Amino acid sequence: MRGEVPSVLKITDLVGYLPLVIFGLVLTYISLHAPNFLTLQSLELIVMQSLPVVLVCAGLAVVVMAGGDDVVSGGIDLSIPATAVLSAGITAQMLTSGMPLALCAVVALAACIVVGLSNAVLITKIGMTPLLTTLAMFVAVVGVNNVITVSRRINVDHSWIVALRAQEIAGIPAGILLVALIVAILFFAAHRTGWGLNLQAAGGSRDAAEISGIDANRLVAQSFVVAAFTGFLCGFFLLARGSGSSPGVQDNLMLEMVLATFLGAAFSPRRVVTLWGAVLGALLVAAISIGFKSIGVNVFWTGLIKGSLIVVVVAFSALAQRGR
Amino acid sequence: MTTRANTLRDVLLRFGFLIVFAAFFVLFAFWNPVFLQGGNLLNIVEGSAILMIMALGLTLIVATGGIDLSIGIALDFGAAFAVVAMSTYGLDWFSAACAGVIGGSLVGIFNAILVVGLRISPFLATLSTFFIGSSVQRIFTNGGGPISYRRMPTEFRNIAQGDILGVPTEAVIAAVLVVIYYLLLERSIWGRRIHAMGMQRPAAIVAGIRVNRILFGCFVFAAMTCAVGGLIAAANIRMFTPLSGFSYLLDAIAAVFIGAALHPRGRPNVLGTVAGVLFLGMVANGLNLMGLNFNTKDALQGIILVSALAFAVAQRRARGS
Amino acid sequence: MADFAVSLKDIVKEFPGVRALDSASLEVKSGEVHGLVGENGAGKSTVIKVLAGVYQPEAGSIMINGQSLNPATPAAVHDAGIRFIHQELHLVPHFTVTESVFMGQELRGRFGIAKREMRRRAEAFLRDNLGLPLSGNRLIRDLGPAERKLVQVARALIDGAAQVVVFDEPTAPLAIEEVDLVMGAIAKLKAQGIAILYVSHYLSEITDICDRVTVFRQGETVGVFDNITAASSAELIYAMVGRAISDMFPARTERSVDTGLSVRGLAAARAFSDVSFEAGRGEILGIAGLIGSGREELTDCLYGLRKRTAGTVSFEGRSLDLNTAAKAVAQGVVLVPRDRRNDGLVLPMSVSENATLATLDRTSRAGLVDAKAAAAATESHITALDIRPPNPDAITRLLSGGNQQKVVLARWLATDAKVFIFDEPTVGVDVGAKAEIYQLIADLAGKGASVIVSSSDPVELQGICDRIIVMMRGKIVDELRASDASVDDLVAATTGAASVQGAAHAG
Amino acid sequence: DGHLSLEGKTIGVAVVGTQHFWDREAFNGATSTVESLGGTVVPVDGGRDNQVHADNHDILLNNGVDAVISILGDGAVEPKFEALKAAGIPVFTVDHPSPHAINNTTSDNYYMGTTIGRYMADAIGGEGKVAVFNAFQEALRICDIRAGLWKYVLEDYPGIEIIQPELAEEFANAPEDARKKTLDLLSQYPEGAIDAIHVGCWDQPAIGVVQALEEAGRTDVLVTALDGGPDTLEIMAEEGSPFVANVAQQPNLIGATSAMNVARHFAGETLLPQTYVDVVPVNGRDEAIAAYEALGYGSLE
Ligand SMILES: Nc1ncnc2c1ncn2[C@@H]1O[C@H](COP(=O)(O)OP(=O)(O)OP(=O)(O)O)[C@@H](O)[C@H]1O
Ligand SMILES: Nc1ncnc2c1ncn2[C@@H]1O[C@H](COP(=O)(O)OP(=O)(O)OP(=O)(O)O)[C@@H](O)[C@H]1O
Ligand SMILES: [Mg+2]
Ligand SMILES: [Mg+2]
Repeated sequence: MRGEVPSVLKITDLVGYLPLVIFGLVLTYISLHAPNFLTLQSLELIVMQSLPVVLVCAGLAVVVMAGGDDVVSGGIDLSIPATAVLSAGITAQMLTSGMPLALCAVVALAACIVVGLSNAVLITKIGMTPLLTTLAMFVAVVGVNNVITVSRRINVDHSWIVALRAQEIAGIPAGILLVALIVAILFFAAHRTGWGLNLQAAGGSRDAAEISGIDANRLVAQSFVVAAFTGFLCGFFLLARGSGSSPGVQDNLMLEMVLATFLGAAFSPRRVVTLWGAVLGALLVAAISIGFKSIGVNVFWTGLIKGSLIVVVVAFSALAQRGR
Repeated sequence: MTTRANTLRDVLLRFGFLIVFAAFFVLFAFWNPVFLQGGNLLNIVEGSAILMIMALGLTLIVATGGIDLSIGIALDFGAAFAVVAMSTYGLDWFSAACAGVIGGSLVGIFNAILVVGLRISPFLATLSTFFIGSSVQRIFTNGGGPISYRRMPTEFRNIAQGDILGVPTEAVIAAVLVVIYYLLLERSIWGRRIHAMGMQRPAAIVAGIRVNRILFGCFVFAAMTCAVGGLIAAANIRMFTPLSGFSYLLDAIAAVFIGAALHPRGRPNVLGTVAGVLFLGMVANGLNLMGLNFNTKDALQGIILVSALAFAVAQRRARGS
Repeated sequence: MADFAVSLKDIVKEFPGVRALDSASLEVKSGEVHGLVGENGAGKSTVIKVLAGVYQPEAGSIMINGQSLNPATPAAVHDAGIRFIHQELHLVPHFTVTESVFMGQELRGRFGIAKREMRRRAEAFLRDNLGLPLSGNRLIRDLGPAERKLVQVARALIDGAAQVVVFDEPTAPLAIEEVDLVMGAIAKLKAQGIAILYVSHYLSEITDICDRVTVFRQGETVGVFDNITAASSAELIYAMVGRAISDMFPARTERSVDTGLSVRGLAAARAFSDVSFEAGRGEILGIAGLIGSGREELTDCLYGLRKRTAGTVSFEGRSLDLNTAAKAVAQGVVLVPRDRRNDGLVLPMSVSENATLATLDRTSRAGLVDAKAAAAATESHITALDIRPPNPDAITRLLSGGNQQKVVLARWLATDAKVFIFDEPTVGVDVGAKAEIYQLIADLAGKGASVIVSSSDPVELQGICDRIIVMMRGKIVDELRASDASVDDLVAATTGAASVQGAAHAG
Repeated sequence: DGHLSLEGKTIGVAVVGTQHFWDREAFNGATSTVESLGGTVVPVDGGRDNQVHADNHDILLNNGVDAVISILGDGAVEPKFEALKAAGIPVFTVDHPSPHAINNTTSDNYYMGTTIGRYMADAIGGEGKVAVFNAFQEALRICDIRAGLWKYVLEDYPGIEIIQPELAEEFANAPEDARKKTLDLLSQYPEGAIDAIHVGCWDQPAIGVVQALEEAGRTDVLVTALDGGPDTLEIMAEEGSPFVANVAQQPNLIGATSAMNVARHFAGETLLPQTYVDVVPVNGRDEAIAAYEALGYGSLE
């Protein structure tokens, strides 16, 4: 009997879209007050500014999918922003000493993968909790990066890096196209392949996955390497955005990444962290921040607004969940 | 031969963290004899006091099965309320201290409302509190400028700078809180309930434990504790520095989880947290005395943190099996 | 010589300090339904894990289809066509039915996974092979327990290579009408020539569907029974526990019944409404009802786990405030929950810690736990309830189902509770422990408590209760005196057959 | 300058952060002056993240402001300046020399560095050991100037030795962090082994340094720093304070001057690339008391 009822849209389903509706209302309010906000140019600005966050969010989403969304005991990788900064730092440092970009990229990639593998080994072999491991890794990697760059800003004007920021292809910035491609590949891998489904199974219920012959540990390990890889890519977008590597970028990046990814779960009908949810979260958070700045909201208030938005969105999301 | 290798590995794993702790102690002592001097050891203890207090508060929250990213905000509020009470309202030192603790409790109450009332996960709830609390401080201080009060009463300054029988007051305060927290979390009936709830909430509810009330109480008590840290911070430098509490968060999390890793069942616990805090304090101090370039020092500190944690966890697992 | 699909001979498996299996043998013929029974801790789950290749035995041989497997690895066992339906519902709550059925064995399409094809096959398999029409897009968390169980079965069998399917207590979480769903599915599998190894504590199920039965006791095979009929129960019980359990249920004694719990017009949104009944002191009141009848919600509501929208509850005329579990406990109302692993016990805690959890203030001084007093209190319960192992520091996660249930009971016996609500008190509990628990329930009533037993097992209700109320679609539809009604009457009332009959009579 | 006006103009003011007194005052000076000249302000704050600060310029560009005042920041802002310039929006900087800016208004950092070097050397009698908090020399141009010239002056004093390694202060919790690091330092350098502690680019850590000296009961170590915010001037003004020299800036005036420069630009005046705003050298307690009043922070009795 249960199986045959055609699914009709219920009130409770509508409640499920409330988080998006709230964001929609806020953005509408902003565009009413900032005439320039709804232009293509500002849309491009929002996307351009969020590219690094989008990349690390995608990485974090993969880790959360594989490890489960309990922040304390499940999957989380706080070290991705540090990896990104390391990637940027190594590349910038090597570029200034005149090495070719390809070589810089290879070395940076190797370093990032070492970080990802270390996370993977500490978590799956030694059994440390991801929150703790990646937090400590964050501190260590930032420390190493500071040794490499001597904590200074390094300007980078390599034409390829500049192209990530300035080049356009068919009127669309190349950076956006590239990130879209990367996200699409990750999306395909995580949501449209057996590997991805197994990854989600491992995070959804580790027991269930293992009973089904899925090697959950292996997938968790792989997710950390994927995350480190997104960190590596993000490093180049950091270089492009900041036209060089600056110390201290990682802290803000980490907060934004966590905020956007877990907020993204509120947008998913299943209320779980998904790749597209994380990406949407990153874009919406950027849109809101930029929007509030555009209408001249006192800068001291932005944190309060951000915090309250999380509360409202997440509380409504919890409400929708309970209403089921 | 394999057996000998095995026993060595066994020993290493069994006493891993203790060995790491001792090894660093010896290393630091050899590197710079100053490390072992009474004054320096006292520095470590005194310098760890605020972190110890913050980590205690966090231990309580982690024991309930949650996390608190806003402990720094509670510290800031504690310091701000106390300094403003004295500088703007001219309250005496004791009332000011009480005002600070009450200020901290506001943060706890806010967290509790989000977590208990609105059922937002502690991670996201306290992240919001962090954003909101930071913003409130910036609004209040017109952007985040410190509020200095050089002429604060000596009694208040003594919270951080005095000593009781030769022991720095802040260390005494931290020690008293350690004892209180130990009794509360490891020996009292409330501690039993908190642990039950942290391990398996539905079962605790069915057992008739007032989980909401306990959770509420824990958030408020933890925040009040961190506000005491704020009092010490304010007394230390005779001013309130907005947004300064955040710098303790990562270390506090590390200390609590090192402590949990040392526990046979992986639970957050007071004595483990104490060990974690002292370890972090010792490493920071020891590296400072090694005369390394500061970038190298930071990197080493991070790497030591990762390795120490790995040892602590490996040790628990070796014991468990 | 391949007439045995599975043949385990003289298996020995030791854990530190325990010999879980000691010359255990188990042989399943091709195409038969083979039962495996034994007390809690007899070694059933262990032998299954040995067969699955999860544990490597110290001694013994494993043959599958006449081929020796040495060592048996999970992959080799899987390749040999053996599938396991584990007791726990190992599913991802936010996955769809399709995703769950194909978990770990996704079909590839031209572009990523073949979503449509997987969905079509999953739905077809569930409908045709298991008799369950179910949309492949439903989320697991929206399904009932039986549907979930069948999704588990579908996952094990969808590749069509299964020759032997092992079920470990598949019906434990199910209501009767759902049990039929699973039984029906098993019958269909058997008809396809698939052999089945069936582990259960429900002897009636065993005697209903099994061709042969193996009995374990303390890690040993103590008997293999052919020609199983409904009358085989007594034999099986004797083999399992080493003694005859002449009467599972305590003798019915006349107890004096005083005014006790009184429920008036109770209602909870979207669950039940207008529920009124009495459970006097010294009385055992049964609540019968199918899944979805409102029975589970009613016990939850009485215990403050679910919000009530109308009605009052009183005890001895004084009204009770039962808005939270804590308030219920404080007023002497306690619940032994159906899901003891989640709700009953804090599994990582010890027996002593669990047993004293509700009475901490009594074993404490100045707010501090008095370890000696707690241990002493626990010791006395361990002795009184015969909890095994008799060690107050044992971690409850490692206890068997029956002993875990006793620890929950010990906790409540330590309070001055006057109203005891039992929700599915004997799920997953072996016959011996079952009888002990029934005796305890009767003793509680004898001491003047109001006892409510909510159960999906009609035999249990009929055997232990004085009166039984029957719920259907959120209402009380019938009330039976156990002494006058048979189990069949009760089943009829629960499934609605009675009212149809009644209507026919009236018409 | 009574003729200057920003009537009808929208001016974007981007500041790297507002936690620090200097940043905040420069920001307040710029915004209040723009408003008093009749202009509208679009403020953006980088929250002390140079990257966020740089990105904020995009928002100003998008908002179509008439001019931008950019306060502090690192190289990450350069491409943003370029874009603004390309869109015809003039950029004015504060304490950040840039080829893309019309004008940079700043203190004379060269003078600050050399002055504090001389004052410190004099205070310790031309010889001794000094420790320096110097985390930002590599990271920020202005800090490189200040700390670099301080070192350059000290080259004339062969008897002065800079203790290696240099110390690194933190930005977030600077006074408390510096306090702890100083305590560690003092236990390593007992009485007589160290003569001064200098903060290379600003003054917040000096608060903690003074505190640590007091706690350790050390009267043999002197303290010097730069910026001269009200809180450090107050410390200098205390009886027997070890904090002996400072160079105070006028951040509010700097911000205001930058805003005036915007108005001058729109009035068709030609601006020089750099506008220097006077600094106030503060040598000793009496000068501290005087500077505190002169800079309008109130009075210290
Ligand atoms: N992992 C283990 N470690 C140690 N001892 C174990 C382990 N698993 C099982 N045992 C022991 O083996 C014995 C048999 O356990 P098993 O799980 O096979 O019982 P069972 O027949 O399945 O019981 P139940 O009916 O409760 O499921 C138990 O008494 C237990 O002491
Ligand atoms: N790690 C372990 N150490 C010791 N004994 C264990 C361990 N794991 C399981 N057991 C034992 O195995 C037996 C059955 O375990 P299992 O988890 O299968 O039981 P259960 O699920 O509680 O019971 P049932 O299957 O009847 O519901 C128990 O008697 C328990 O004591
Ligand atoms: Mg002190
Ligand atoms: Mg079992």
